[in-house]
Amino acid sequence: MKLLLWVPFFIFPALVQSNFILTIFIFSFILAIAAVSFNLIFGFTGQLSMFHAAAFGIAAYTTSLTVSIFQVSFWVALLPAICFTIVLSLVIGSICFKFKLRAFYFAVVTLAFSELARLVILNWNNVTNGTLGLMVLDKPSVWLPVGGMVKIDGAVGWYFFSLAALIFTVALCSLVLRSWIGRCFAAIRLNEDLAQTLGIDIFRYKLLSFTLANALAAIAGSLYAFYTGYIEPNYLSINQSLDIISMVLLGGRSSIIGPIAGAFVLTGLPHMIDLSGETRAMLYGLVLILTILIMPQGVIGTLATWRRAA
Amino acid sequence: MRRFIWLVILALTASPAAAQNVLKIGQIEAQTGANAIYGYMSSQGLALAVDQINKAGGFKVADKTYTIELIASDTRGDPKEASIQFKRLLETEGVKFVYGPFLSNVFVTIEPYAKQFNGKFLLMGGATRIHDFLGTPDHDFLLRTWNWDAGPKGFGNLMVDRLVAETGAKKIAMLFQNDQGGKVLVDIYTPLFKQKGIETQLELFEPGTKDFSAVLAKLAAGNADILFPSYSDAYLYDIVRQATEGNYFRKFFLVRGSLGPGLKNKDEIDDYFVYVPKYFEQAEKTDSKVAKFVADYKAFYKRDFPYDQAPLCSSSCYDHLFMLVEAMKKAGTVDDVAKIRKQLLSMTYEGLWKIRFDEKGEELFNFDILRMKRGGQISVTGVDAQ
Amino acid sequence: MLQLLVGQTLNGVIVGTLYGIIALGVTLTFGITGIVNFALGEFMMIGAYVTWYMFDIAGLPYPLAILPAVAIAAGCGFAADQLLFRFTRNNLINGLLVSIGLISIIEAAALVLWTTTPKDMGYVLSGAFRLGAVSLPKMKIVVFALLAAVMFLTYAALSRTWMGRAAYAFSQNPEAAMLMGVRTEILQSGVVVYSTALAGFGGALYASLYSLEPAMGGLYILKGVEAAILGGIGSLIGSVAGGIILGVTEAVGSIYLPGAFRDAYGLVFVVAILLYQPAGLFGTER
Amino acid sequence: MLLEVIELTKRFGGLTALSDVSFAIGTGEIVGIFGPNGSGKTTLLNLITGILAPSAGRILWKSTEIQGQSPHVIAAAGVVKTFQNPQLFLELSIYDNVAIASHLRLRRQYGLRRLAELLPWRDAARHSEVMQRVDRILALCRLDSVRERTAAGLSYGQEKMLGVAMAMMCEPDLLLLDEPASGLGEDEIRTLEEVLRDLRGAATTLCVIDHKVDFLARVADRAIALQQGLMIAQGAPAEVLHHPRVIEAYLGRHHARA
Repeated sequence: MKLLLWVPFFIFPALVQSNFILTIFIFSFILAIAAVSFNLIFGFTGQLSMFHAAAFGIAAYTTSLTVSIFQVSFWVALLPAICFTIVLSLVIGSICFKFKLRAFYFAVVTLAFSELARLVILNWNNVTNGTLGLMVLDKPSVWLPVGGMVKIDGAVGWYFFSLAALIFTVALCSLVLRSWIGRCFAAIRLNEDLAQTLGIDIFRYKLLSFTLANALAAIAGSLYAFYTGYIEPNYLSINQSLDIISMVLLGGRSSIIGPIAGAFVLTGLPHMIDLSGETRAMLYGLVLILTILIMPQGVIGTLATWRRAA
Repeated sequence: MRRFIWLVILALTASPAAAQNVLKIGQIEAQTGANAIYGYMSSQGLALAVDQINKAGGFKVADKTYTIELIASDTRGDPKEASIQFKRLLETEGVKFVYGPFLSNVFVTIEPYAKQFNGKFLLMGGATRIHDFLGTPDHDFLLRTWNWDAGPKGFGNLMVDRLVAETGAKKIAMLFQNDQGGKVLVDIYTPLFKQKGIETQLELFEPGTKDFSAVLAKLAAGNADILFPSYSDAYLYDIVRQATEGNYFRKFFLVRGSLGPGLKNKDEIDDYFVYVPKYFEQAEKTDSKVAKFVADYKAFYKRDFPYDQAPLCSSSCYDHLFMLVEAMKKAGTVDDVAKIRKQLLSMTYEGLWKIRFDEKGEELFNFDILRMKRGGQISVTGVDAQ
Repeated sequence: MLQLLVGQTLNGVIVGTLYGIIALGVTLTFGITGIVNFALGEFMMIGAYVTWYMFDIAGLPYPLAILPAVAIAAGCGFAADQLLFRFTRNNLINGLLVSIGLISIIEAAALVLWTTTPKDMGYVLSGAFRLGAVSLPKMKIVVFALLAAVMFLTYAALSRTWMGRAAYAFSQNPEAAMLMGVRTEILQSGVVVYSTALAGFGGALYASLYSLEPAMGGLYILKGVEAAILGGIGSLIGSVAGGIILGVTEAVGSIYLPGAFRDAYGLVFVVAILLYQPAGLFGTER
Repeated sequence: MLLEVIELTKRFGGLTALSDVSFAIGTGEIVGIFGPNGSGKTTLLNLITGILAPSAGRILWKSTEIQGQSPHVIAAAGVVKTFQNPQLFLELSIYDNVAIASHLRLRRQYGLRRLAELLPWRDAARHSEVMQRVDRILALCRLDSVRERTAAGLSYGQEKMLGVAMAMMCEPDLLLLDEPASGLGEDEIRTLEEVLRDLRGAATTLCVIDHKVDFLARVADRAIALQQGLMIAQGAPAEVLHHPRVIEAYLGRHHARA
């Protein structure tokens, strides 16, 4: 039933040829992947991780570097990127959760780790080319029933590619969340002490949530790098994390599709109405504050409540 | 979600189709954010130029009068924002002349897309990375609107020559921000100094640093004769003050930034070399064009004239729009991009600056080298890069 | 080399007290309202710009320029508290995000008012004391003295006055404190405003040392929070000590190690401390 | 012996909450632990279930040491407790609360086969027999009428019953109930007693903590009395209740002499 929601997205490119509109959608899709995955650890497990942008950026670098150094295809390079992210997440997650860092302290420590990651990439010049960043010239190619292997290039190709990736992410998340794993996440979010006495291994499931979220963020990062064709240390910056957080909050942290809405609004809106940088920044801050104070469940959440009320 | 899609479509249809006799000019610069220092001045200068041309009733090409519509959105130095805005300029707005970007990260992101439109538009930006693409196949749309430091005619060479001639420095300490601009400076100047047999010592600092005494002390321990500090005034004020107060350095060599920090500490400084595209404080008195520009700026923005940053107006804005218009008049067309480009490359424009492009499309303009001695007496040397 | 080390240690201490005053605000706010006010850095920025305006443009003497700076920062703090933070008491994540929203608003406003062009205030006091290669700018010493004084007064006030004891009691055990007749609302607003005033004061002193730009707040709040955690959130002495440790680590660190990693030294420290002693150096597990 | 507690001691800074307490619980019996407030009952429970680590002493579960283990490990081993003031997943429905509590049961029964749940074509409501058990327990605890309500909207008595229900869902070998009867009305207590009987029927060993003496006397086979962290008596409920030190603890010296 839910699948029908996706139909408009598939017919959309037929309606608008505009490269500019499609670009907004592509960026929204890719960032939505990051937002949805972040919501696993933030919205569903209740842990405010600040490592998300780092996972996003590290994967972006790993993939592009693997491609450029070993001359392999995007898909081959994606694998080590995801594995590397998973290993990192396991290490950092174990540290944080072993020491039972809660709420704010977890946020700070993960933030510290992502800053360290950024500084390493920033100063590891001979590999990452430092602040000048790297150009990513290769494009991923996929096999299609019609036309066999095709390089993904141009807006329409990327539109469907990123859309597919987003659908994959959403599907994976919803499957995980409806399973016993999802129940454990909820238990941890709502009452850790009780969860423990019910025999739920908090450490294990927090770690799982953290790792899964980062692994999906890794996919988003690699896509982003290959779509923009350029990577720079700013991918790992705090602001990147904050953008993702605000997408989740705006859309709503209680649902899977909420963050997607958030990603669309925050990516698209600035280009719908032309504003000076300052006004836009103010608007952004205002929106963030109002969402939190007035509709804490975010756009989608609020709509849902209304529907239930009606 | 669907409602949003409708929003998009509405916005799309609502965007006005190019009206008669209106020439659309686009600009993609960072007007705000950490790297806005160049984009900020560029966007201000361009807006001012557009205003003046339109106030004058537009301009005449092939007995048709055109007014200019400027579409300048703020990239905040973010490649994502930039590429979306850029695509919008070329596709939905159908812009043929785009100013900017000054940031290399933005440029390399839009380059692959831009070259699909090769021959259909002109991109006039200052980014250092543009230099690498000039004159390469299907990059005829590129013009670099900033003097190149290196090379025989580059101001870097001229500055270093003068430094050697006038001070005979043996060792120079470089203190740059650890970012795009800083790295570029290292790449360009380290070899230059080496050629002239000057020893170099490098320290990079994190963006946002305000207290430099530690790193300055470290550099001073290396006994360099002269300090070559970061390129943005946001840091120069602090570096120069702390360097002199702490008695670490009293000689400075700058290729970016302004005289401001030097003047502020003039009694503590022995020697202060600066490259500035133009020394407005003086040019204002001697050159009527400059005086007019300053007056117009104050009138248009209703705020004081930013002498520190105004030299950056040379980057890609005020003059370049007038130059473009002139080229259009000469070429007798507003949309035959190839013709207009040929005109631009062949002409020399006398505005605030004397601007000429070399055969590859890289700009050469005259600039000033300032030298301030202890107590603040300043000697200005105008250099004609052509 | 020794002289270099000594000089930078001293310098680090002074820079650290500037972190410390923000950390003090962070710790107070956290203890009483249960949120981390990341916008404190922006109040520091406000204080700094107001000082610059009063001193350079309005031409007041520096001591008189500080007062309006602190007042205005506190005023903005009061407004922010009544409009926003009042609704995020003890809700860490919401408080965090509201303050982030506030940051982008204040910073944008500053951009409109003062643009990205850096403002460098006229020197209140220039020159430095020298001893061999060790040199300390006079102004830095003044700043240090003033900060130390304010920190001491804050500490004294919190340990001597009724309000202070009430605040302490509250941070230890809210319910009990309320039963003892502590007026929660007033106490909380009071502390939020006071911490913004501290930040404003820090900004006023900052303006006498460094040049100003709208983005300055962001860096300092990060340092402030690092310092607060380092010393142990909820501990006054801890936050100040944390700031000084951070300052010294950075100053000395960038002598022996590449300066480009300066920000990393503090972070590594923080992570280590948090894992070794989650309550921070001076903090007590609650 | 199912559970053996040997010279268990717990100190919080200065004060000693529990000192040298030793006792054992055999399979299938219902042990009642009582004592006035602050006598260390809850501390004892938290030590056994691993929420606190003991300062000294040992806890043997099925003759292996478990002291200092983390709560979920001990729960998985078959020792589950309810909370004195009920801990619930307030935002969730009664049904979901109990469903989460089925974690251990599912793990024991399916182990890694639970991964099959991730397959898209397996619908969410599998493991029907487990879900049936949820229904049975809800019915037993008189909660089936409110199963869809969120836990936040329950009466105190219902909250307690939900706590018990969740504990039962874990199918423990030893169930520790922390003051299950406190704050319950008469009929609710009767329900509780039925539940306990049913549990015993399911061969669950019970350890009930309460200061409701009469209630314990009704349900327990054996009683243990604590006072200020010391075990002052144990044996058949009747004897323990008339043990002079117990009376003293409850009613003060003069009664004891009388």
